Amino acid sequence: MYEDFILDKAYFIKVIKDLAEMIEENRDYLTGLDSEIGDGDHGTNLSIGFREVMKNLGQWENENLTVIFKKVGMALLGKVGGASGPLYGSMFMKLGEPAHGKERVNFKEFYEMFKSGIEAVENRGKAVVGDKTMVDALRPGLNAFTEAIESGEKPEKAFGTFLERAKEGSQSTIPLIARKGRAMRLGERAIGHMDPGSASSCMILEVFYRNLLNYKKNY
Amino acid sequence: MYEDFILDKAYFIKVIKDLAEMIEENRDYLTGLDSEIGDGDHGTNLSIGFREVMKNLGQWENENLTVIFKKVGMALLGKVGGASGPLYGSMFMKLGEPAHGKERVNFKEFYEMFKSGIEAVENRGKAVVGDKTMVDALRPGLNAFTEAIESGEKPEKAFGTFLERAKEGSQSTIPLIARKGRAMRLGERAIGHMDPGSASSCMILEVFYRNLLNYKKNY
Amino acid sequence: MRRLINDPYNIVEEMLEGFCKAHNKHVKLLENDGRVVVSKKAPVKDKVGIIIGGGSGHEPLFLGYVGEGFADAAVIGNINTSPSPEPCYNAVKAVDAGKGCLYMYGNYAGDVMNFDMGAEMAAAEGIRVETVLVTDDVYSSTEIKNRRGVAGDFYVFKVAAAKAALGYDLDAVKSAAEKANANTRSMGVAMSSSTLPITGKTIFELEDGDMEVGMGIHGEPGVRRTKIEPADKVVDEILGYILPDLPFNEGDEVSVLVNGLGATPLMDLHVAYRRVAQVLEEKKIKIYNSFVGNYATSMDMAGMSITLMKLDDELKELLDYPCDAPYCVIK
Amino acid sequence: MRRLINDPYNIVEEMLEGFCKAHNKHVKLLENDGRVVVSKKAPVKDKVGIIIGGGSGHEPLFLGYVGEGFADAAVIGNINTSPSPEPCYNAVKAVDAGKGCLYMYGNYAGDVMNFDMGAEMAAAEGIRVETVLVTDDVYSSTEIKNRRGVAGDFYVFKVAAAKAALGYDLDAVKSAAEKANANTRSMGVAMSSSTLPITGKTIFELEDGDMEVGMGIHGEPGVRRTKIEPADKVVDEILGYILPDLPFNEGDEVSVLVNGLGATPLMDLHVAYRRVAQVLEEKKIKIYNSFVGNYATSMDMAGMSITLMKLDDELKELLDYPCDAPYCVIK
Ligand SMILES: Nc1ncnc2c1ncn2[C@@H]1O[C@H](COP(=O)(O)OP(=O)(O)O)[C@@H](O)[C@H]1O
Ligand SMILES: Nc1ncnc2c1ncn2[C@@H]1O[C@H](COP(=O)(O)OP(=O)(O)O)[C@@H](O)[C@H]1O
Ligand SMILES: [Mg+2]
Ligand SMILES: [Mg+2]
Ligand SMILES: [Mg+2]
Ligand SMILES: [Mg+2]
Repeated sequence: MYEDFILDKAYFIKVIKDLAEMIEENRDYLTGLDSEIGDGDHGTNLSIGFREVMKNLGQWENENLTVIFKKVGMALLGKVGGASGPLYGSMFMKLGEPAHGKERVNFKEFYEMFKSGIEAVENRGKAVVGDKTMVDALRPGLNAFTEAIESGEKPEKAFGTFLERAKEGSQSTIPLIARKGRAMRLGERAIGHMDPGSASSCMILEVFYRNLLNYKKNY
Repeated sequence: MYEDFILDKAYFIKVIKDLAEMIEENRDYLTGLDSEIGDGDHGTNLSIGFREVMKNLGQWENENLTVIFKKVGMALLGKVGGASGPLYGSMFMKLGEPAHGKERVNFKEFYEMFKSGIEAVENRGKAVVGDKTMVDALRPGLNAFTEAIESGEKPEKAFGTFLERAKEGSQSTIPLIARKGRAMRLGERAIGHMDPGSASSCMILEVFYRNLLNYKKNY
Repeated sequence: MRRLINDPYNIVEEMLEGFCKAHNKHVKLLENDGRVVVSKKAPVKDKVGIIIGGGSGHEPLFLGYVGEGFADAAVIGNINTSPSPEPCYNAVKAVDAGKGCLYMYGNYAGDVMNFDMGAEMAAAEGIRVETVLVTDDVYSSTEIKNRRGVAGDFYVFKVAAAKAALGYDLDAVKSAAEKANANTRSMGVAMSSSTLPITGKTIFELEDGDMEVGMGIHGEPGVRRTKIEPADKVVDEILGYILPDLPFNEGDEVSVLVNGLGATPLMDLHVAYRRVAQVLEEKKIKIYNSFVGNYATSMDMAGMSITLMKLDDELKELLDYPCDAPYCVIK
Repeated sequence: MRRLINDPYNIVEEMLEGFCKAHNKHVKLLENDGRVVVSKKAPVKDKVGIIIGGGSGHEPLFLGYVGEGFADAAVIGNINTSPSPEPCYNAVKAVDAGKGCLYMYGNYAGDVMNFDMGAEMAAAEGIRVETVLVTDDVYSSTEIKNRRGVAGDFYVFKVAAAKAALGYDLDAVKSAAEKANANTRSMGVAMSSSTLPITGKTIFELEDGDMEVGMGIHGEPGVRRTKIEPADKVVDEILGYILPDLPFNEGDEVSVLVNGLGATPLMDLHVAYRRVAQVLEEKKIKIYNSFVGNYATSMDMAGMSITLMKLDDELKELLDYPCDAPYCVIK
């Protein structure tokens, strides 16, 4: 089943464009979350990064998926800075590796992409679940995705589980004290606030998901 | 009549104390007027000056009127600065001269005191009526006082005229363009605002007047 | 009020105490007058005494420019208010080295009255004191002699102080100051008022998001009040007043001062400076050197002014002359 | 928003363009990287390269301290955001003179990630890059290694840069920086937030009339929020945290930095300095020298921080070592 479910370059290009749009729409919301327990720039940071991506995307469209995501990641890494720059930069750079230089991937490879990207975030930031970071959304989400794949769930359903568990993970950051990132120095005062990186992670996954649901219809 | 109307040191000391109190009460009002067309400090300036006067008045009370007013004027001159420091400083320094080293004055001498003080303001600032300064209150007021004295008005009535005409003069600054002081550079934009120095001048005269009316009763 | 103060009636004295302690290698308070900041080197033998001053609240203006190669003394008034005559006179007594003294300050009626009285007191003792009023603010009047002094103070003081440091006599020092003033033009924009410690309120109202081009550093009204415009547009408008006023022409060489009024970040000042440099380049006016920062402020006022001084060889030499003051070190 | 800007997405580039034009005697922008400000003298033969950096919005920190006798390069991030790895690496390539380089910056997670990646890239080419994190903010953590860096940056950078200028090797320069950091303690108070150009809003809300003691320069929460208290009381509270922390003891000699966060007038900083000097005098801690002004800001934030560095002969010599940077000239 997974081998027959093919996602082509158009899907990924659309996702990247939608990511840029989504970030603009949520810029002030994410920045607002980061004002509570960080330095009030998470949305701004991502906006700066994705504007750079959009400036260059046209030139990358002829490349294969591995190269495209590497370029996206490098743009984020190069333009964003801060914590989310290297983290999302690494994530997107590694996202394309399982595509092995191809222009389309099957769903199994699609799953491998997220595995590869999320592991890169963990390697870069050294955060674990419970530290009140984006890892609190990404790791449980990915674990659920893995299980769903292993038990042979339908693609849309499997990714839906991924997103749902990521959202739960993001919600679960609210009562936590932070052990990584700027919020770390807040101690008890971080309690009651959602981690902004976990929120943006869910929004990013949601863009992939929305396009997945629309995929059959459009192509 | 004027020779028999004697104002003693107690009157003047009381006036000085009331002046200090009046300035505190009107500090923010005068500063507000000065915000419109100046630099928003006229009340503050006078407050700084009269606080210095009050700090030292106890030590001066054994002196004669000439010395007391000289000290008041010097305190204003020394502590206020700006435009109103030299102007009111000069006025008070000269106010006591017609007392010729005495501890009490008759009403004629009292009149001479204001003549001497107001001329000092004019000499120092070189403003004439219509320039939109304190002179617009003081000069017409003094002229009316002079006429009242010459036509033999009762003391209280004569001073009442002084004050009334000064107030009219102060009102008359409202439609004017300024030709002296900070407001000078405002051109048309000074129109519609009362000159703060003319306002404080009236308030100062009013304190003398109020104590004059109460004078018979108290002493 | 977002200020860090104690009793507002003591603020000037407390500032001066702190200032003279913090910068005790450069300056001290005059023993007999708490409103006179003098250079530790003053009086300097055979040198004309350089005395600057005015109301406080414009720091580092005046007192920050007292030191070797710069002013010998600063006379400090209350906030936004000229000092009184006595300290003006005491400053002369403290720094005169027999060659007379030069008073320099911004052209405000109150300052003129008080400093003139100080000069009269000095004259009565046979000390010659001359005065140069700074009149750089182009928008404040069409007649140059009626214009007020703003950040151009910095250039006029610097030039005259260097001339004095080189040993010239009072007439020469005075004409250097006059020359600097004649070649200096400024104009500013305010985006907020400043807070007066005694009232705890701003001098005037300026709504968040509004600006006033041409406003003076005491909040004197300017050209017009409008929504804050892009930095480049504001710079262009200001230069539109400054450049034709002198005028500054193609081929001229200038020093540029982009001055912050207190609450405007260095970031914004450099954004504005960038545009100044672009415009001058277009007009083929050469920038000799530049100063960007808080040189003449209005406490916590948000805003900026631009000052240009047209240079010749003499002004360049005097501007570059080394000095060592708490807020201006030139090697 | 009371800021003077153009397109907020270009603000850092525009600032850098203006900065490098205004201070073109001292610095230039790296040709192949618009986020690296390098000294015109760099690379300096036989000298360890001194590289500082971090998010922008703290000017004159970092770029104002690039120049002879001070840093060789500053790497500039977006506002309040660490620079990315590439310019960190490019800075090394630009200033390394064969003796290796020292990265110095405030201890923030984002900066550590990005600078470390830069160092790895340099290491891959055989260039040794060491790092010293500044951790002076006493209230930010009980554990020193977790503390963030604030105005103490200035001291640590200055000391290490002087050590490098004296020709010492990377190990010696690094230990001088570590020694400066180990002897430096800071704490601040904020009375307003700063305005982020892109959102046009303040980072956080702080009501007019309120203050927060212990707040970080990015608005990180502090000890408590309260009505603004008298300056002396605020200073006493801050010193109450700083002095016992090192601790600073009777007989110690210190350098004092009273730093403005951007919108606090020099007047208020000197009022505060006065109290610092009084307290240190009471405690018989000797002040060797002092700095009062905007050294590490948060754009238009109102507030102040106090930094003390305990000195020995070596630190004194390094602190006094001459430098010539746009925002720090020491003769
Ligand atoms: N070590 C880390 N590992 C994973 N995520 C992290 C780590 N440190 C910070 N983050 C994430 O980064 C987010 C903040 O990103 P952003 O505001 O863009 O950067 P900065 O903190 O430098 O301002 C946090 O909400 C958190 O989710
Ligand atoms: N040349 C002058 N002659 C008379 N009065 C003057 C003159 N210049 C200014 N004033 C008066 O001084 C007042 C302002 O005083 P104040 O605000 O205390 O001083 P400053 O203008 O220095 O701030 C004006 O309202 C005006 O009445
Ligand atoms: Mg952030
Ligand atoms: Mg006034
Ligand atoms: Mg005034
Ligand atoms: Mg950040």
